[in-house]
Amino acid sequence: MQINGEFQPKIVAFCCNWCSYAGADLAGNNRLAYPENVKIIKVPCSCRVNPMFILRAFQRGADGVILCGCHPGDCHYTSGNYYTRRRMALLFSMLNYLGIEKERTRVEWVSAAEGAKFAQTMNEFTEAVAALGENKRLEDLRCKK
Amino acid sequence: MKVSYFPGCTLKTKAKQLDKYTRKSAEVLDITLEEIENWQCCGGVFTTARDEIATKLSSVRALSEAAKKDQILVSVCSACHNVIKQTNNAMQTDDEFNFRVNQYIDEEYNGEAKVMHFLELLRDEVGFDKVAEKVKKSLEGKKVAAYYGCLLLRPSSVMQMDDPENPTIIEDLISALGGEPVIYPYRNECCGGYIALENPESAKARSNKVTDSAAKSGAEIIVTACPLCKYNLEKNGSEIPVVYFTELLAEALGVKEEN
Amino acid sequence: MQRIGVFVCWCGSNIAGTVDVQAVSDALQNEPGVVFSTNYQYMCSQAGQDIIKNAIAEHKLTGIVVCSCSPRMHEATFRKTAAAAGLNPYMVEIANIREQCSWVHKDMPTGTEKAIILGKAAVAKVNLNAPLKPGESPVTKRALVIGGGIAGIQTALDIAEAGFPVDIVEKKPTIGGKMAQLDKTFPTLDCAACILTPKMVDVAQNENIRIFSYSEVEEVGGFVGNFDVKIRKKARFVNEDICTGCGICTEKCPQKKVPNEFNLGMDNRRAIYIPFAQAVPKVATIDADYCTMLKTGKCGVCSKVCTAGAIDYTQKDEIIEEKYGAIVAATGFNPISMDKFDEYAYNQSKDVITSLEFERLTNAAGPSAGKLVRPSDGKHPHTIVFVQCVGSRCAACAEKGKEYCSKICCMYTAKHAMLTRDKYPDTDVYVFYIDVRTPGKAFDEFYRRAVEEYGVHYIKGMVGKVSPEGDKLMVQASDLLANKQLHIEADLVVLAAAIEPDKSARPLATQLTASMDTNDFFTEAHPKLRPVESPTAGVFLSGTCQGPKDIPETVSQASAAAAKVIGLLAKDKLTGNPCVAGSDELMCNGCSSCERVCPYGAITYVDKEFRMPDRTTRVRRVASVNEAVCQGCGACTVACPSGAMDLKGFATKQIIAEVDAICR
Amino acid sequence: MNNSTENLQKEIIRSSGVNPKKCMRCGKCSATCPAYDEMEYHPHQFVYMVENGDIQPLLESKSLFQCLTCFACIERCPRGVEPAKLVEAVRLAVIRKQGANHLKADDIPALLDEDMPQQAIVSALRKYSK
Repeated sequence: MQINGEFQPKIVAFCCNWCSYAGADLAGNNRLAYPENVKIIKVPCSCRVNPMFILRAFQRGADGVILCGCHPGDCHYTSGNYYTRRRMALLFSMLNYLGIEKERTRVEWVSAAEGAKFAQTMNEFTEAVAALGENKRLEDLRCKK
Repeated sequence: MKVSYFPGCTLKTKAKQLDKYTRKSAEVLDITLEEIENWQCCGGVFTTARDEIATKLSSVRALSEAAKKDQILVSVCSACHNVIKQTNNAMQTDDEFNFRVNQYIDEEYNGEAKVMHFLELLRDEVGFDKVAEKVKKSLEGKKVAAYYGCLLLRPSSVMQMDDPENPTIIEDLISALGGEPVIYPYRNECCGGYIALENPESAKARSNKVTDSAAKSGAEIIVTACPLCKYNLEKNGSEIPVVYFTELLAEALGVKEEN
Repeated sequence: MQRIGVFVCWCGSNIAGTVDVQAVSDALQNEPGVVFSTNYQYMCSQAGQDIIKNAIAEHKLTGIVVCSCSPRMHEATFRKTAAAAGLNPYMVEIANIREQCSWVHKDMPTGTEKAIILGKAAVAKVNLNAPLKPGESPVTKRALVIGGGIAGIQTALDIAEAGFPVDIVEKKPTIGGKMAQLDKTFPTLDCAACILTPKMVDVAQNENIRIFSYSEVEEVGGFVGNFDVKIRKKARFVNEDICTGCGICTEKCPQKKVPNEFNLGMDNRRAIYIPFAQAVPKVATIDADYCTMLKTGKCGVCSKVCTAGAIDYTQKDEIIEEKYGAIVAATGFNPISMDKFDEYAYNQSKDVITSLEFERLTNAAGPSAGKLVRPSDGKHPHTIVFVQCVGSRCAACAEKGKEYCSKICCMYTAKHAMLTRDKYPDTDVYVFYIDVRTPGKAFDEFYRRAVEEYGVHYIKGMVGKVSPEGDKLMVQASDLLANKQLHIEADLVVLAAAIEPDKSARPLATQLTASMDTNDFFTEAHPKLRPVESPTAGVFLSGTCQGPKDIPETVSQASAAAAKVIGLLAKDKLTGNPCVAGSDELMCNGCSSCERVCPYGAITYVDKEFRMPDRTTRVRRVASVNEAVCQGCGACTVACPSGAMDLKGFATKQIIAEVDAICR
Repeated sequence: MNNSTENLQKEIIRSSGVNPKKCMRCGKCSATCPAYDEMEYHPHQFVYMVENGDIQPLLESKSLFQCLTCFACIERCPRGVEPAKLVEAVRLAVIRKQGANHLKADDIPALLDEDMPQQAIVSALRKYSK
């Protein structure tokens, strides 16, 4: 999306309910700014994120997708984030093969105490995605207005 | 090890020993000091104002030279080191300053050079343990007071040499040379610096505090890295001899010429 | 098709300051399914909730979207509102336009635009919501208190008093915490031991309380009402049940050179020790780092002198597993290290001490038996300089110290100064202060007494440098009111070091999935209205682990936390989470993928008879979810190759609808 | 504050990079200053007066030339205010004016002795002249 001639990436962030969503709230409580490009979808656990959701996001015009979960070992559901890590490693390398640069996808561990890390991660990720420009690889032209 | 060397103007005139013994010691320690070509005076003090550009350009040129050769920029005079390191930091952290400086120099420079004081070079690159191995004439039994003054340590967020309030780098060197370091509270307080020119009384008051403090702690000799510190302490009647640390280093390494 | 109502909250100016709430409610009005859209100043207020209730009735709403603060804040509120109006509470979705929008974005156009998109995503989700009914879970009627200082002690006593069993886990060999180290307490000057040790005895004697001393929490699992905790009981090489606390071993042990942490290293203890006379439990502990027997296998003196035979060099760490309904964090504080403040020469002179060290020096059970003497030479100090705010109130850019006010220093310094002048009238006492902060009952009167009756010199200004010279400490300071630089020849300098949360708090917070602020203090569920609860259900906060506070405040908070725990434990059942997995049996092919990823073993397989299109029946193996065991993580939904497994409340269709709405 | 004072205040804050509002009035800068007794306005007063726009007295003060730039106040300030940078900025506001050099090259020979290192002369010129 272009706003005032400047590319504004669309970024979908999946945040687990226990750590990362709380971390995002903490960033808000501490008024730690990050780009408005980031829109958060709450999931109970990062392992709820089906690769299909990520494909769907890129298909619908997202420029970057980031998954945030509890730190390894701290998953509220004991092991969910390990599934995430393995699933996404596979998915992201496949996406990279398809031409969706690996900088457009990311898994990050953000605890409920890490508001600052959340904001910083989102700043960095948005910057990295913005630098790549618009994602057109998977985009479904039928979704274009 | 090859490093770029910025001696500074005082080392070419009133502080020749500081330079001489640095070079002699470096030789023993397998450090090659490549003097920066056509270096110019650093200015003696770092003007903290962000809009002061011209006076910092000589430092930037020296830095840029060292960066081009991918060498560490080493100086031994406290003042030169302070000015160069603070200038480099400003080039790294102050975008506005960086931009304006780059309008004046040929090749773009953004603070890439690594700046070290000779002391840091000995500690971090050579290692005091290696220095100790090369000691020929131990300073055994000699009570040595390290005088840091201000410029080596402060501002610590930029200089990052040592704990600004309880430094150990010179003391550790003294120990490595076999001497007995003397800790005294005024070792990191100002000698009066350039105020000696205009208000010698003020400089006298500052310097006397330092030398009295060192004397009370039982020091037999004071070492410093700064020509102006040495001048102020001596001029204002220090009872204890004040020498450059490199002189003591050269003595311990057995390369000091007997007068 | 749903009939959705959208309710946009201003949150005063918290949201409305950065988000054009009218524009948001107008924009969402046109979303599919939305039949009503409005905005209001405070949706969570009674009036705001009434708007929602009335709209449900008037517009026959089947779904609700509230654009407001985080669901962690008020989702429960709005679900209750919906339920009160006869709507299934799970037909409510929150669009978080405060924490994740108005508070992190600066200008109105971007904030508004994002809020609209978040609202659209929530509407898209609600369109696919289905009514859910939660299950129930039992409550384990036992509480865990982590930390055995005055906060943990008070919380445990109050919970036990209400009839519930409590376990205290304390990492040190004894409970008592920092208060046990203090001499007198402000503003009444009662002796700390006199008011604390009876409480410690109460704890020891209370049948409902178990103390796990020299123990640490190893692992926390489960959830509110049903926590599974593993506690590591560290080997103390003394059998607690047999040891009588006679102390003979602590006198005979030949290893005498162990810094005594209870006296902050100002004297030594033995390798086998009881921290102090009134320790609870009063049993000895062997310090494995120093014990010659444990290190070299040669010694065994303590074992020989122990008539009870309590010494056991082979003791191993023990893991205790226990279930708890509630957990209270009471991990306390420590003074910060003075390493970065050596302009005060703390590391250069023994006679520069912290206030906690001063407490030990003036305590009758301390290293000098209560005589105020200089640690360096044991002489009586005639001039004492107190420096306040050492490491407190430092700007982040100063790269040292803490940004907050440590709150207790003004009062304890006034206490130290007053007590010194009272006991040793020949002593000159100077206090350097930036501000004297004494809000509290009888606090300012106390400080004024120190000045007016005891003649303590309070000087507005700061100490710049302390120079040890000979046996004196030259203090260079500013007197801002006299506009002078002072040079005081002092014998003792006391630094009011800032306090910080105990280092064990951060790893504990991670285990508890509780939030912390940037200073490592636990965050409360609401800073004003839920000050003793953590945002994580079932985890409560007691004492200085939540923020700096003095003893009266700590005890009040400890009792408040206990009240919250009692309220929780008094319930027989907690309403569970209805957002659990469920399998579409017609799509399930019985492959077992979901069973293998389920961390709770909630999925089993059953053989079920299905009618085929040709009217025959066939028995197929299909997955079946135990809803009471399922915690709703969703791992199975992704593992399922046929897409049969879905998660209620976070259904695949719902999340895809959100993705679509955001990317639209 | 009139317009020119306000502009001067802005200029001093800008060129020093110091935000005097961060000061919490603890006075540690003045407590640590080695040149305190030589000054009529002390480091903490520089901060307070610049914050309040009370700059004229500072411009006329001899304190400007007594600061040793030893960075002790910068090092020890708990709020990261860096008073010495303010002193420097005020001093520059004075000496950058035409003919306002505090130390003139012609004056120097009279101040020298034979041991005085070059460093002292260049430093003093940097501090006292443009």
